[in-house]
Amino acid sequence: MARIGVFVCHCGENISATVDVKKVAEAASRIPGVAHSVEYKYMCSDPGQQMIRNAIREKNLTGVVVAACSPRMHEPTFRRACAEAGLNPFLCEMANIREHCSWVHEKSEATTHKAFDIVRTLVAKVKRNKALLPIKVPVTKTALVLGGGIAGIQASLDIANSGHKVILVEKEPSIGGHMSQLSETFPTLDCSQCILTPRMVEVAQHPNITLHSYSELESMDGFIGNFKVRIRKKARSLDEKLCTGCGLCVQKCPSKKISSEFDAGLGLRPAIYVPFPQAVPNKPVIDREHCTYYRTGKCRLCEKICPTQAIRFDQEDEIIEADIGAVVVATGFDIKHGDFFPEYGYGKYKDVIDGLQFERLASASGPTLGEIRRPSDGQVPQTVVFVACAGSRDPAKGIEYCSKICCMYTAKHAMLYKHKVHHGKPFVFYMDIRAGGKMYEEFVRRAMEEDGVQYIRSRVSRIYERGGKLVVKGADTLLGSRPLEIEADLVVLATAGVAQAGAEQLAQRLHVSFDAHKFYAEAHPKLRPVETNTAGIFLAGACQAPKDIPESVAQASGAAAKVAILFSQSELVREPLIAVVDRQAPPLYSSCVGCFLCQPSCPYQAIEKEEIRDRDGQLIKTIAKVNPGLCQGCGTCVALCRTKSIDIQGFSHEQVYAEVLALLNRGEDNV
Amino acid sequence: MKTGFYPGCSMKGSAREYSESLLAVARELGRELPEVPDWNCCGATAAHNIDTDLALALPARILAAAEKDGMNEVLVPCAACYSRLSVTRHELLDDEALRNKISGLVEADYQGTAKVVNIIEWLASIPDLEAWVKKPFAHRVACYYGCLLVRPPGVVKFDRPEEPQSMDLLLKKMGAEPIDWAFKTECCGAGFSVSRTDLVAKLSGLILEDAVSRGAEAVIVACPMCHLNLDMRRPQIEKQVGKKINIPVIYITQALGLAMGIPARKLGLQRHKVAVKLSPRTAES
Amino acid sequence: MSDFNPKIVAFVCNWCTYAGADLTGTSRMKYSPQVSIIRFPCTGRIDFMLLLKAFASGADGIIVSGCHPNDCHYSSGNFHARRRWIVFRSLLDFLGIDVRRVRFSWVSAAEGAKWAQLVNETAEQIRLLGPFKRYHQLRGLGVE
Amino acid sequence: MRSDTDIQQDGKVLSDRVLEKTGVAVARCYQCGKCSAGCPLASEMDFPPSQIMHLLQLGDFPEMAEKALRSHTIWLCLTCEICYARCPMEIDIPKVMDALRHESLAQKKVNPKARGILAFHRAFLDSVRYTGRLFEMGQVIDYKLRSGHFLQDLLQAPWMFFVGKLHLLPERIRDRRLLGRIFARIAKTRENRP
Ligand SMILES: Cc1cc2nc3c(=O)[nH]c(=O)nc-3n(C[C@H](O)[C@H](O)[C@H](O)COP(=O)(O)OP(=O)(O)OC[C@H]3O[C@@H](n4cnc5c(N)ncnc54)[C@H](O)[C@@H]3O)c2cc1C
Ligand SMILES: Cc1cc2nc3c(=O)[nH]c(=O)nc-3n(C[C@H](O)[C@H](O)[C@H](O)COP(=O)(O)OP(=O)(O)OC[C@H]3O[C@@H](n4cnc5c(N)ncnc54)[C@H](O)[C@@H]3O)c2cc1C
Ligand code: SF4
Ligand code: SF4
Ligand code: SF4
Ligand code: SF4
Ligand code: SF4
Ligand code: SF4
Ligand code: SF4
Ligand code: SF4
Repeated sequence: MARIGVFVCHCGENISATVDVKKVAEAASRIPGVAHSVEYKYMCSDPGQQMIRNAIREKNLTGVVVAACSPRMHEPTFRRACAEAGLNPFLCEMANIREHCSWVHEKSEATTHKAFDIVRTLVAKVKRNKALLPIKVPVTKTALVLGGGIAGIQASLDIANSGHKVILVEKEPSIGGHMSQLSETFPTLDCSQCILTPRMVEVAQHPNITLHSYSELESMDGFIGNFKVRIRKKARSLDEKLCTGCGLCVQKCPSKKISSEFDAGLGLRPAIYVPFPQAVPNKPVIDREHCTYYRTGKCRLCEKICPTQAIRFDQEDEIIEADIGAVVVATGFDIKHGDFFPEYGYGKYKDVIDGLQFERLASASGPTLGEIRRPSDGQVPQTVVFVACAGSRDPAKGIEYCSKICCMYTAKHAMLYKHKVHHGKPFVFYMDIRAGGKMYEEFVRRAMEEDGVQYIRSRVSRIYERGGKLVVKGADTLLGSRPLEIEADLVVLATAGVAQAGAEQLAQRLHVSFDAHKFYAEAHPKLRPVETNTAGIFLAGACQAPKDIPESVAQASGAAAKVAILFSQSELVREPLIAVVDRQAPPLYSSCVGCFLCQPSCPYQAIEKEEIRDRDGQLIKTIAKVNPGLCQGCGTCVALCRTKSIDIQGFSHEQVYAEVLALLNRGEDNV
Repeated sequence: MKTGFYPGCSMKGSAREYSESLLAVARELGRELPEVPDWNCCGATAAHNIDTDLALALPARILAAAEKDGMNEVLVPCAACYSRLSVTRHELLDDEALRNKISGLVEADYQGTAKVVNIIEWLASIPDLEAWVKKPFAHRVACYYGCLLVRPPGVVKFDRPEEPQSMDLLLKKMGAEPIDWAFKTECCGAGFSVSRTDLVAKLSGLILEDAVSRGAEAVIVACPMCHLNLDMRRPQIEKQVGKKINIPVIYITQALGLAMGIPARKLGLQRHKVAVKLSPRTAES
Repeated sequence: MSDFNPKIVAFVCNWCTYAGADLTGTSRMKYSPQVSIIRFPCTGRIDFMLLLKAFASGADGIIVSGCHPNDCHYSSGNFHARRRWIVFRSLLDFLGIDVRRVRFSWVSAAEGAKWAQLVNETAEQIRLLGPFKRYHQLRGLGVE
Repeated sequence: MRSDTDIQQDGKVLSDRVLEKTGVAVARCYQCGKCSAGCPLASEMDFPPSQIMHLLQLGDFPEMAEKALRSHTIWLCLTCEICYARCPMEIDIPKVMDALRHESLAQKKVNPKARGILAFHRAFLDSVRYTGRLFEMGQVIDYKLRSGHFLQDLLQAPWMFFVGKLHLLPERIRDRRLLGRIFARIAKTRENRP
């Protein structure tokens, strides 16, 4: 038999001015199962709390209803008070008769009546509350960072410096990401390599960081604090421990005409190569697709030349397993390449290039050693047209969004060009200039005012080649939209920033969600921008949306802080207000029929399959199971289940049905 | 499969040679091309400039007539007519109420069963076209698609609207060498041939100049309007650009006919304003 | 019908509408006392059989309200609720319950005034519709 | 034919009527100018296509819509579909141009410079109406009579005639009556429009 205590608060005059609290307390005492009912001026004050503690002990209460303010205000207070008196805190509920009653209605019979209705409803609920224990899960204090761009580097260093282990997985032979390809960076024009390289080296040397380059995540299971991962370390075809990085093999490799990924296709590299001189790790890798030996069975020149006998032609991919407590996804982005812009001749004319290619042209370590020379004939272009929003903000090409970084890097490119080719004429075709950031607008103004970059407000309609020049057809929308043509020597398209090619597959492996453009989805667009919907997995950098370096770094540090917070505990304690699937004695075992309608509805992928077997290991049935590490307690699955086999603690079917009945003055709890 | 033929007005008049060459080629290929019975004008630019219902009704009557005659598809060699007919079919298939309304207007029960195909689609559907080529049309050609063969993108879907390739592929099969040029799909001035000849001369001039500057020996067209503007308006064009332009403008069916060894006269080459003088190997036969 | 005091049950989510209704209170905006709130973690939790149950138990009107689309605390619970609501409308129709007796709305934690307005409008609407008298029939349908 | 005041009274601005008739929402246009940049006739137009879109967007300024209806542009547009094929927002400008032409005609706001073009269209349609097909010789003559430009094209005619391209007598279709009925029905619905 329930023994419920009801404590009605005056809140000074806040409640008692419009609600007849005495009458409410008195009526409550007559609700079946209520063993104690009192009113008091300030329930949350020390004496008020003491009253509750005493009553629990003296009257042996099995549940408490505090009729006072909003639970959003004082639920923790009163639950703590109950716990102190030995009552399970989840057996305490608050009836909100202030925000939802005394403050919003005039003093009247009806208001008092409503206050009582609310009390009765919560009494009906609390009678069906169950003692719940907080959920505890252990935490493995090792973080997995996926992607070694600037975001992944920053996150790894921050986590490692907070004293935790980090496994950094990078799919390319070197870390560095896109930032390593950039020449100089807005808004300060400092050299990208110069600020990036020290951090790359720090990663390599940090005792807490294990770097797996040329590796990819193979699979992941488990939940927050307790993930199990398998990492595929692709065969570099050499023994990294023996290799000293002397580079002799790279120099001697006869197969030298391979388009360099790092130089965005503008330079060449051999079959055994280090992507760029500052690479970390600075060890080569054999590109088996292009290596003469793998193709024809002859060569092995590198093997002969290597002073340490490090080459291993028969090396196989290796699978590394690890226990992980948290994951930071920092796999970055890409820009749109290829044939998607036939009207601009992108992919057709050699001198219509993209932003990354321009970075390589402008980079002192690039294929032209920093001289701006056009790819077709190596001439220094006298007129360069930069086209902003190329493919971004373009629903017809399937990309509605603004890529955010290109206004800035286009201004940067035009500036760099002007700095290198003083007599050159840079033009920028733009739609709007988006330069929101510290010193960003000033940067763009500088391009216009000091470097004389001519900005023309229009989208380009067509680019075609005529007599060695590229004819760019635009209009000036600020001058009556009359068409105008520019004969350019080089055209740079600021093509849209897009998700990494393998983004979707990785998301599926990690069970994180992504948006229509395959950028990873944050848990809340404003208040949880570094978390995913899957507990324990965090986001950093341009894998979430196109971002510049400062933003990527800030988010990476944010994600690292989230990981450090998680790792500051050895056990995770979570509110047990989560879903559970009905389990019962044989022969039924569970009322769940295994339809798994609930499974896709869960925003957190918390619903798993569980096989029920008898003693002989015979499969009896497969039912749903909620992973308590992942469930956030939204209850969406509960509403979906037709057999009512999945229920949510704290908001169970029984509780809410009882509330409805009590509120409407029906059912057993009524006076 | 019954393929009907919709010549449209210009193929009976100013573009007679297009029709002559098409029929000559079809005969040689052993394909029958019965005309859509009692066809009418599609209304061209004029109709949709003046009234939407009229612009749908005229093509709908043609398509309904083809359908009634049991034609599964209608070959519409004129790109302008092709555009009107395919837009009409597209819109009427999309909207039942509109279809019923227009059916009522033209006193027929239009269903949309007959497909509308253009000359490129039709030629591309002929298996082993190469096998028919007796005298390869070995010239550098500029394939001119014009506006309406590949646009609007929502309606016409057989090739992409920018940098299309389908006509180039056909010309390659005929032994020609299609050049890479910039004005494949730029507009020649279309229906303004009579009312704004000045504009036509300007736009067509740009097209011809680009083709010539890239070394094309002939411009290949698939539309009587393009031909009218690029060939018959040559005096005006020359006046506009201030120089003589000799490049001939040839219908794709004429090029094919020549490659198949059909005599030039049967292909109507003598009717052009700009004399078709190609290297003797092919042009003389 | 002037002395008719409708009974309206509001099913709201904890994160947006419950907090919005709290704000109505802290801002001391007044509204009709015929509405009482039942708190849920998310509109996604709201099983629409519960709404029928409420009608069968004597409710005259119902409000369902949660976070605005895309603002759901659990990211997509409210989309499930919205989808279910569309199905539920036709069920209401089928059962002969005037759909105007149910208000489906979004009220954020900042929309205290909107909450007051929503309650007043619903109360007014239900007053116009009169008491819901067919709950006995609903019970017969096995909603209980 | 309704008057200008009627048009404002029915509460719908021009862009709403365009939306209703064509399904094209000019509000989507974000004024990038790509259409004007590629339009073969933009330099001849009083308002290049992107500006026509903007005139329509300013719904609360009826004098702007008026400018669109009185523009030379709408009659210069060739329906070449270049703008539509390239518009990032996939706005079917040629369809809008059609709707504007129809409205301009109905409200008798045709730009004086477009008389020649319009005369040509009318002559064309008359030929279709009475013969079912385009009778080029007849059409050219008719157009010359309507537009008053006599010389330029007739000079070309003898050659076309000579090479067998022009017929002196019109080709006619059999069911000319049906065409008559179609034209008549359409004329009627046009008059009946509010
Ligand atoms: C042309 C251009 C110019 C720019 N100029 C500037 C500038 O001047 N200033 C500025 O602030 N920003 C600039 N940016 C933006 C800058 O490049 C990005 O902000 C930055 O690179 C984002 O870093 P990131 O680490 O998030 O992603 P990335 O740099 O893309 O790094 C991602 C890393 O993850 C790796 N990876 C991907 N998938 C996997 C996987 N499945 N497993 C393991 N590893 C994976 C990749 O190989 C890569 O190393 C520019 C961008 C471009 C395109
Ligand atoms: C009109 C307007 C509309 C906006 N709309 C949006 C929107 O729709 N979406 C969006 O994402 N963002 C919006 N923003 C931006 C948003 O307000 C800011 O991003 C956010 O408030 C920044 O938070 P903050 O904590 O950094 O600073 P603040 O909100 O300014 O908080 C700073 C706090 O520090 C206190 N403080 C100041 N000095 C001291 C001191 N010396 N000692 C102690 N305390 C101090 C202040 O009293 C204040 O409480 C809007 C901003 C404006 C102005
Ligand atoms: S418990 Fe809430 S209602 Fe009571 S005095 Fe404290 S704040 Fe006021
Ligand atoms: S030669 Fe040997 S040691 Fe030197 S870089 Fe190559 S593999 Fe490494
Ligand atoms: S074996 Fe391959 S990688 Fe080695 S030198 Fe020869 S081609 Fe280069
Ligand atoms: S950042 Fe600038 S250039 Fe890039 S998509 Fe946005 S508006 Fe266009
Ligand atoms: S819990 Fe319910 S919805 Fe989920 S599988 Fe079991 S029966 Fe189906
Ligand atoms: S309560 Fe929500 S988070 Fe938990 S299992 Fe159900 S749907 Fe998933
Ligand atoms: S191209 Fe499209 S969006 Fe751009 S101005 Fe023209 S109509 Fe507007
Ligand atoms: S359809 Fe009309 S507006 Fe569009 S590009 Fe062609 S001529 Fe210009």
